[in-house]
Amino acid sequence: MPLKTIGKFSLSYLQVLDDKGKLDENLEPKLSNTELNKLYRAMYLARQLDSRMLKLQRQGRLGTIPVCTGQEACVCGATFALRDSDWFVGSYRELGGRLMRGEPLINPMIYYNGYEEGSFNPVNDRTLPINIILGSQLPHAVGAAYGSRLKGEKENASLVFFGDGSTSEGDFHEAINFAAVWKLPVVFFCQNNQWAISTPRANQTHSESIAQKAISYGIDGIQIDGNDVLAVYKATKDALDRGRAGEGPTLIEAVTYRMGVHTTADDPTRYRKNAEVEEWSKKDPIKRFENYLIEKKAWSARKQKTMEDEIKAEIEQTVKDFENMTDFKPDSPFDYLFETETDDIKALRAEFLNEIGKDADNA
Amino acid sequence: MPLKTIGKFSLSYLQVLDDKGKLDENLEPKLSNTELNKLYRAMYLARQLDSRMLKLQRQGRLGTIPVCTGQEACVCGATFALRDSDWFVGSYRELGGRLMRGEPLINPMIYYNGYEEGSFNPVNDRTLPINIILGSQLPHAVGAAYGSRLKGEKENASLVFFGDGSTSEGDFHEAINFAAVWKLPVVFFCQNNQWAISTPRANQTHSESIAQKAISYGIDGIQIDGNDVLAVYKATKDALDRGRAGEGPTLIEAVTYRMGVHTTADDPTRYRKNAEVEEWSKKDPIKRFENYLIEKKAWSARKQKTMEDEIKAEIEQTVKDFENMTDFKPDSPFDYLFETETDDIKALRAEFLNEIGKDADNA
Amino acid sequence: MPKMNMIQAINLALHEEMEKDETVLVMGQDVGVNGGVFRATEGLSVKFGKERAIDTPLAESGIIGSAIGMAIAGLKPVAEIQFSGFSYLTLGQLEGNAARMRTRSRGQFTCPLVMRMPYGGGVRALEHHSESKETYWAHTAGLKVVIPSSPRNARALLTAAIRDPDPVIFMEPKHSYRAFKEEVPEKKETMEIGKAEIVREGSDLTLVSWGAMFHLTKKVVDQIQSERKVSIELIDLLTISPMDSATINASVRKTGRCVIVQEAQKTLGPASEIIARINDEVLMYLEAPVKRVSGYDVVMPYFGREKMYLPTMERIRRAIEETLEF
Amino acid sequence: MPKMNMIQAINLALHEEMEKDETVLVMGQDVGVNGGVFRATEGLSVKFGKERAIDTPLAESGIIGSAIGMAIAGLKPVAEIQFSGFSYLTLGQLEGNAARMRTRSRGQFTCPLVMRMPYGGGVRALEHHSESKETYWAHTAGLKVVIPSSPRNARALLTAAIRDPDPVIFMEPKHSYRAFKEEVPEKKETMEIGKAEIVREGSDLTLVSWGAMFHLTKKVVDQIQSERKVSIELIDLLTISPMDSATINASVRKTGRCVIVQEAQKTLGPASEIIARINDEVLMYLEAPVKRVSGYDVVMPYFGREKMYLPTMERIRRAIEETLEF
Ligand SMILES: Cc1ncc(C[n+]2csc(CCOP(=O)(O)OP(=O)(O)O)c2C)c(N)n1
Ligand SMILES: Cc1ncc(C[n+]2csc(CCOP(=O)(O)OP(=O)(O)O)c2C)c(N)n1
Ligand SMILES: [Mg+2]
Ligand SMILES: [Mg+2]
Repeated sequence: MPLKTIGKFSLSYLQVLDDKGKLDENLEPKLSNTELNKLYRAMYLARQLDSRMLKLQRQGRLGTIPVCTGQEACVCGATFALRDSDWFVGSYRELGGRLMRGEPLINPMIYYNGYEEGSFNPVNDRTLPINIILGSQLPHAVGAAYGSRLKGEKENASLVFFGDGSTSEGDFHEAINFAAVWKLPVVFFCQNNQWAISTPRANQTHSESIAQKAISYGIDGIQIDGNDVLAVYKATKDALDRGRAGEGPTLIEAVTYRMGVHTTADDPTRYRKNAEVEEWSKKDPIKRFENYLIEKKAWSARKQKTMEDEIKAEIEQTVKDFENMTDFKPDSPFDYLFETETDDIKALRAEFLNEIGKDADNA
Repeated sequence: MPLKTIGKFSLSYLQVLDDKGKLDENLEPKLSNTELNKLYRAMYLARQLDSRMLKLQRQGRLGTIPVCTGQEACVCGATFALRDSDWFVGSYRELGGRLMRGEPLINPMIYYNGYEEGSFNPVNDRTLPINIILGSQLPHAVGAAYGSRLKGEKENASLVFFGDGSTSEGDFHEAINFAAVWKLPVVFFCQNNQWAISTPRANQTHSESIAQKAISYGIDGIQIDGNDVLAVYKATKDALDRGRAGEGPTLIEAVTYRMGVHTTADDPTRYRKNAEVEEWSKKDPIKRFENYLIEKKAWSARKQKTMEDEIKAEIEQTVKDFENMTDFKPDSPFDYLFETETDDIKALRAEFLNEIGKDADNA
Repeated sequence: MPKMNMIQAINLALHEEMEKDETVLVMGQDVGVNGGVFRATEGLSVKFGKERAIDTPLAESGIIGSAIGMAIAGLKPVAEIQFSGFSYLTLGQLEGNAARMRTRSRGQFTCPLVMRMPYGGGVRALEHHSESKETYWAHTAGLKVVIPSSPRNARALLTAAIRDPDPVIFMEPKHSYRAFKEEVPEKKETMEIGKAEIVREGSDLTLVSWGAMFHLTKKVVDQIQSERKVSIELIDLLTISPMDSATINASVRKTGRCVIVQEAQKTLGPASEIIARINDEVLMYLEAPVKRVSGYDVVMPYFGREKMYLPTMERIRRAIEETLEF
Repeated sequence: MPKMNMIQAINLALHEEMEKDETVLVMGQDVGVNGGVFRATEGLSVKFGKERAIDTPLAESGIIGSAIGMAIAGLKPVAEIQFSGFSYLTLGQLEGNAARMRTRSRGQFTCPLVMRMPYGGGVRALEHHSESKETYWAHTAGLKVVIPSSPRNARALLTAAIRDPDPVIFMEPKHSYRAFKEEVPEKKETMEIGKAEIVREGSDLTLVSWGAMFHLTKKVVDQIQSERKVSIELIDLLTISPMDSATINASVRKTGRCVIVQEAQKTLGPASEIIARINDEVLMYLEAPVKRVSGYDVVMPYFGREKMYLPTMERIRRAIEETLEF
């Protein structure tokens, strides 16, 4: 037959724990209660820190911040599947994941107060700092995985986060194509939170799903419930395992929702209906996970209370530490331009120090 | 079922006239003998001009040229489906198509002799000039289609050509995504000639086909025999018709072969086997089409002879005209920088004219 | 005459030109329903429809690449890049196609498009939101580069940019977006692209600046002139390319002294070209080296340190004094 | 000491560094099996394997973006962009990430990568194959920009670039690839990035040039000096950024006269910065305006007209003579 079918593709959707709390036991990941509690705590911490930072921002003590509320299952669940030696490559909406990578709580405060000091992770040196050029982080994850493989660290994978909007950038395409050709263990994790500032998912791309874009590169792709942390963990873990086994990259589309503003500079009432937000609030990932844990007897009201108190204290202590910070070396941009200071930079630094020394405005 | 299938996609392959000359009459496009002859002539002319230019190049009378031999069914077949008012947007390997758009035979000679004069098509003003930044022409086709639609010329479609290699560029992705979201009548025509200079198709992307990349954008995609001009014409015509009817863009992957060098600066023996070239030479698109026409009694040895003589004469006359051309205004780059000459440019032009006036080298 | 800020003035120009010429359209991320993240395109989508106030997918090269196609097809797209820090992704399309289409096709196809974008520091924004890279565009033959400094000239120059038959990069000093209001004539107004404005005449020193720096500079000049008897000629460059060196050089010929204030990094910022052209034409009139007050050649720091890395009034003042006393 | 041309010298440096340090690799379009379209990477894939001489898919931003990731992971990728005209597609990655990674991460992550590419005119190539846009990179803080002029310094500087702990843009004057041979020491050799070379001392005029223009300039100097008694100090800039203005300015202080020859377009080409720095430091020693011989501010024409648009020996000669006689 001259008009013949030469390819068939299908796309799957994974949900382990649905929004009614119904669990599919066959798919349930085997995690100990300790592990489950740790994951739950990470999600809870992220939510609390986010809302505390939002307050700081509203009081003028932080600059513009993105808010991650509602997406905790995505970032925490996926990060939980990662090893410390793997590469964590993010954009800016992965607060919970970054904390799991050992980033001190004070870091995001420092960062959103406008200092590079907040970009340095003293605990894990395979966690790339926040990257704002959308999509541009994807090739970094690819290159890092290549680097690890070439250096003989064959087990090291990359996990890279990005939003639904970022899938429109050329770098999304180029990066996945490279990873596929090179058969690298890279998990491309799309947090499809339905919006890119004011642009709804449907205006971002005409495909029925983002997951199906995997077909374009001949790699595995899957759509998952991004508010179901068990599904997120499972899909990411499976993808990482396949990657480590030499089976190449995976594209995961986690369907979730940006519950809050895009950033504190944004006013979502201009472009989206409150009803939509309310609908999604019923699918809250933390609540859903909590119910699962309680059902499983892995969690209790008492544990919840202890954790809440601990986290509250930890955050308030961090806010205090943050407010007491003063020591930001003015000329550090000169320190980090090149490894070895050039003559030009030496002269400019001297000029700079001379200027700010003289200049009362900046003292 | 929590792990459920949410999407199914399939991919078709179109061939109307196979390499053994077997015709699928159900799929045969309804073209008159006159039309068929015209199309055949276009393919033949392209082949002849190409080989004549190759000679000129080898004699040092032209600069580097790409050679299009073997791909005549693609460019001529697809262009044949186009209306004059449609947009023709090419890269550099569409000689036959450009001639069909009314470009004088002398143009490619002028172009490959290093003059912009060869980029101007005096007959059709919806044919964009050769574009060398691979992939960058794709968004132009999208914008042009948008422009036509907004201006109320709703029937105007775009046809844009590019190679297999160019599908790796970010602009490929961005352009198709835009066209899909905007539901524009754009036909993305990939001449998959198996090679991007020395890079074989398999190293360019890990997908089984290029056509399946359409799935990524939720648009129609089809793989066709690019050496079967009837399939090319039919697929392009159908895609244009769907586009004009408001059904959005199509990605066509035409499977063909670059029979010659990449350009005259290239030595393919370094990276590909002669056996492969020989294999493909059996699928020659012109020969196949000729046999079909003869079978159909739409062509004859006599007609062939007449055409050959005519084309030969036409080409030789063009070469003569080309060799007599001398009139290249030295300062025309200043003419075409801006519509209105700026003071800066006026001064620089004067400086330039003064310099070349004084300078014996350039006189 | 209504008073308005720069964002309102830009919005006005867009309304006027879209009203006047139905081939004009705006496109970009969040420019439609949301009216742009700075509200420069507010109201256009309601008034002119989504087909002329296009919310594009998130892809800068795609935006400019398709704008080129639209321009070729006879439209006049005004593409917004959300912040200039994301515009570098469009250099391929702009250098490779927009700037060349007229030359390449010998006038058969042209690219009357505008790329608008907020640029520059001072608004406590995140990384990549504060750069001043006008050099990239000004070093690209075939592009014009315009930087307004006030509501009135923003409206007039944007109007001119939209009407210009060639591609124009229109860089908006975001620090000035809402910094002050100014009377903007009710009647449509344009200004010639490629002309600097002598805002105040003077005979002792020439001061050249543009964008948000122009205001800082003007404040310093006001201060100095209130303190001592010195006559400073204040020039607002307005167009970076083509550069109006005739105006600057005529001024320097008269004053013999010159200070240039730019936000851009020092090396190869526009001031370098201004100095080179002073050298070309009026070197022998100089009584002191031309002084540059500029950003430093470092990566623009996050906003905590940003203010120290932008020219300050103190630095401008010292540069003026040192040049006067040289 | 073997004689070799610049392509061979580049190839040698790549061989040596890949041999010495197994974290070094080359990547790009056609750099593997084909050995690069100019054969700069010839033999590397056979010797070091396809994993270290990587034929990439056709995507410049992807090449540099993944090179950044590799560099972060501890490799030293040497990425080839086939012609510099396609490198503009990488500005987003380079400005946005490579140049900033050290600053952004406070030294936790660095980008020791090299982007190599042929640039410049004179080889009768197609559109986009002849530009000289070193300014784009030199105006980007955090990048170093190196342009060799001969086989020997190409080998030494490329070696230094590969070993450099920061990103280096290495622009190869393709006109010089096979133009002449030179002795290249058997022993490994490096040169310091950021230092200009005084190729010939002189006292009457300073001549600064780089890349392919350096040879043209040198020829003119030879001619002039054979004709008349004049002493020209000839400087090969070698690094565009960081710019060695100390060497240039010391020379100008001595000679009082300066001519700069660049292929780049006039406006905001490197010569503008050289002039600005002369102005900063040694203006009062100038006895004549500094002269720029450069490309014109037009779109580089197709190769039929190209030669007229590149500096010629005649133009250089006249600039020298006018400056001497000023
Ligand atoms: C290259 C680039 N273009 C534009 C922006 C401005 N911008 C910041 S966030 C954003 C929307 C991002 O949407 P998405 O990728 O879905 O991520 P989300 O914010 O929803 O997490 C835009 C347009 C940017 N940061 N980078
Ligand atoms: C953006 C860009 N990168 C690199 C090149 C150099 N180059 C010219 S042709 C070519 C291969 C193109 O392959 P393909 O797209 O398959 O087209 P084909 O030549 O096979 O028709 C390359 C890498 C270019 N012209 N543009
Ligand atoms: Mg989103
Ligand atoms: Mg090809």
